[in-house]
Amino acid sequence: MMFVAAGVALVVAMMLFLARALLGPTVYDRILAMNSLGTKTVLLLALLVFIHDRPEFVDIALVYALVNFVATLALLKLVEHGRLS
Amino acid sequence: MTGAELLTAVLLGAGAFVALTSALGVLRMPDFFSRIHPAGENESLGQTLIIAGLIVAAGPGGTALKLLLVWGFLMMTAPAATHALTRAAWQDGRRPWSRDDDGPAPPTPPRAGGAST
Amino acid sequence: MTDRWIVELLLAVVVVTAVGVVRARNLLVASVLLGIYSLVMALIWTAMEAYDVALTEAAVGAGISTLLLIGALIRTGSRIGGSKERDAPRIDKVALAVAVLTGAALAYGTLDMPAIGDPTAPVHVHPKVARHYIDRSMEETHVPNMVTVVLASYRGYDTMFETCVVFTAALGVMVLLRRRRPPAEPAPGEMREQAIFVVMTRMTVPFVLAYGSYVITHGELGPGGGFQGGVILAAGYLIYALVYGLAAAQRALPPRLTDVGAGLGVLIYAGVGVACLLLGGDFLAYDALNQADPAKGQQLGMTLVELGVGLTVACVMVTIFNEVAQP
Amino acid sequence: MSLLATGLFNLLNYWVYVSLMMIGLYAVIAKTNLVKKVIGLSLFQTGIFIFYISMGVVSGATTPITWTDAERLRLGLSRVEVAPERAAAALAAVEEDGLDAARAALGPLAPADAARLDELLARPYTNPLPHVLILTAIVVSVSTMAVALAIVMEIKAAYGTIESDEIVTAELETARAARS
Repeated sequence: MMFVAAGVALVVAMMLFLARALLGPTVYDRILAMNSLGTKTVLLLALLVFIHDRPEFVDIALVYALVNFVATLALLKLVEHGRLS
Repeated sequence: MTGAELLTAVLLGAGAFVALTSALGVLRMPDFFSRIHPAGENESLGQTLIIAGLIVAAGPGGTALKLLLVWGFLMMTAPAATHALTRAAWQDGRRPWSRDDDGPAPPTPPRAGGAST
Repeated sequence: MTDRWIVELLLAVVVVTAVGVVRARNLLVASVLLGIYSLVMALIWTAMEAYDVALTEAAVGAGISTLLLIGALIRTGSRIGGSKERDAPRIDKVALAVAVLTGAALAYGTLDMPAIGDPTAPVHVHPKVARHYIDRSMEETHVPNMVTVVLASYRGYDTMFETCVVFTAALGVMVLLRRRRPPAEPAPGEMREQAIFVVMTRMTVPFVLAYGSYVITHGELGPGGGFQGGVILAAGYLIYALVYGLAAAQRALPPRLTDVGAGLGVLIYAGVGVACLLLGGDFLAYDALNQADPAKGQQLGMTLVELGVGLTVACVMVTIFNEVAQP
Repeated sequence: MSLLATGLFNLLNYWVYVSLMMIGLYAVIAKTNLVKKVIGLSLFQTGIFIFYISMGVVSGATTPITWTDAERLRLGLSRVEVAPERAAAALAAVEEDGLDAARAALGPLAPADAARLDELLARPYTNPLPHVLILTAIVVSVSTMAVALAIVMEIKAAYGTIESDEIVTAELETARAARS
């Protein structure tokens, strides 16, 4: 039950971050919101696995924590250097 | 309710509180540089509290180890990304907003130039 | 479903994000929002108990698809502005009418669908499909993850051609974009000279590669398999290439190797099928690989097939990135 | 009104899938920018993914990765009030003789506890088939998106623009020049 409550709180927090991502106004605000949303997603993925009583499959959260960095890195490379190579 | 469950509930509750307040901060702060502060709080303290709560709930074992790895990676990547983002914004010519310079209203950032919206 | 609330909130979030993606004037903004869209999708899959799908979405959506869009923005020169201004605030009435009418027809069609979660819905009770997979896969193969069993064994033929599609996509991108120019070295002051990125790369990339290999080989026990593991392996390469530059990454993993690897994976998959034929079984009927203990044969066949899929997917993703990212 | 209420409860996922598909369709028709059209196609695709996975959902079910009786029982015992020695006997019995023997070894429970335990022990699996189809579809969709974007890049190289209306105009002008 407490997992569900924490999960709903996280979803509400994600909605607020989403509002920031939609409002902008600069692209940096949006990337910041996306990055924070990524962290929230990792936590919510871990929580959901506990809510479903199968905590041994927390691998999904681990994969997300590992891969989430790629998108931020690529966006930074774009806004700073204007290329991917 | 056992002691471990109580500890989990307290940690998760604190983590959810941090998550909500930091989200509010990111939504309400006036400009990009001030928004970084609540976001950073979420990425370090908020995630530590929630993952600590989950580790207590999982008990010792493989799941706790995986959660520790998740924590370690988030602790490494999220602050680094925030740092790099701030650096990129600074080099793009953005400066923190302050009340003395611009009066009470937050400045609307210039529409042209750089990669701005 | 105690977490029904979470699913419904997330579904609302995803629709709002989709509207935001379409309304965004700037293509860079649209791709950031699409990244958010995909991470909410990963949450929805987890909340609906589809862990393998969530793992795939987490690996693909977070990294590769955002990266592809960014590459496309750079190559089409539409970094700033993107869609023209006149495109944004105006609502195309004809398109809206078409969408609303089609949507209304589809929504009318859903009224006859069984309720969400109804265990007596036709999809759940067919004795030769879902029921067979759920009730008999453990005794036929001794593999706990039913998704992997269905993917690699019961519907192995299907998956083989899915792998071929992925391989063909790489061929298409190569034919369209490959140029015989070595990529430029990064200029001074770029990411590889910033200590924070270098340290991050050194610490994460080995772990990402190790974890990708683990996901490929342990798809039988938990969520994972060739598709997910292959994408994670490719993500390791992407982090390296983004920080150290494409030239350094291509020295570490020459494109010639990934070209061969992409084809080799499909060959391994088909080769397992041919091996089954030669040993007297049907194509991709892994029982033939170990006559004494068919379950062992099934496990061997699935492991080999997943290895082939993982190799192809990893090499294809690396190839696509190489072609899209080159200047 | 009751139709709306039951629909919201039973069919919400399907309605979300319809909305996502239509948002994607609108983008494909209305936006002139080709990258935007590709994005619209990918939204359309994810709508279909939601449709498939929603069909696979079973109320109260768990993910289709085998959950042995012993694991279920161990988790269940941590949630109910039961004497430790009877719990140990039940865990021993489930390894030897299966679930029924374990329930017998457990003896009588409080009605609420018994119901909770039985629900956990009887939890079905969600349908694995849609998961398989969509898992491969996600990887295929990113590959096909790469091909689509590669084509857009070549269009940009050939026409100098990625706005579909400008491409049509350029084509018309070429055709007119060829005729005269």
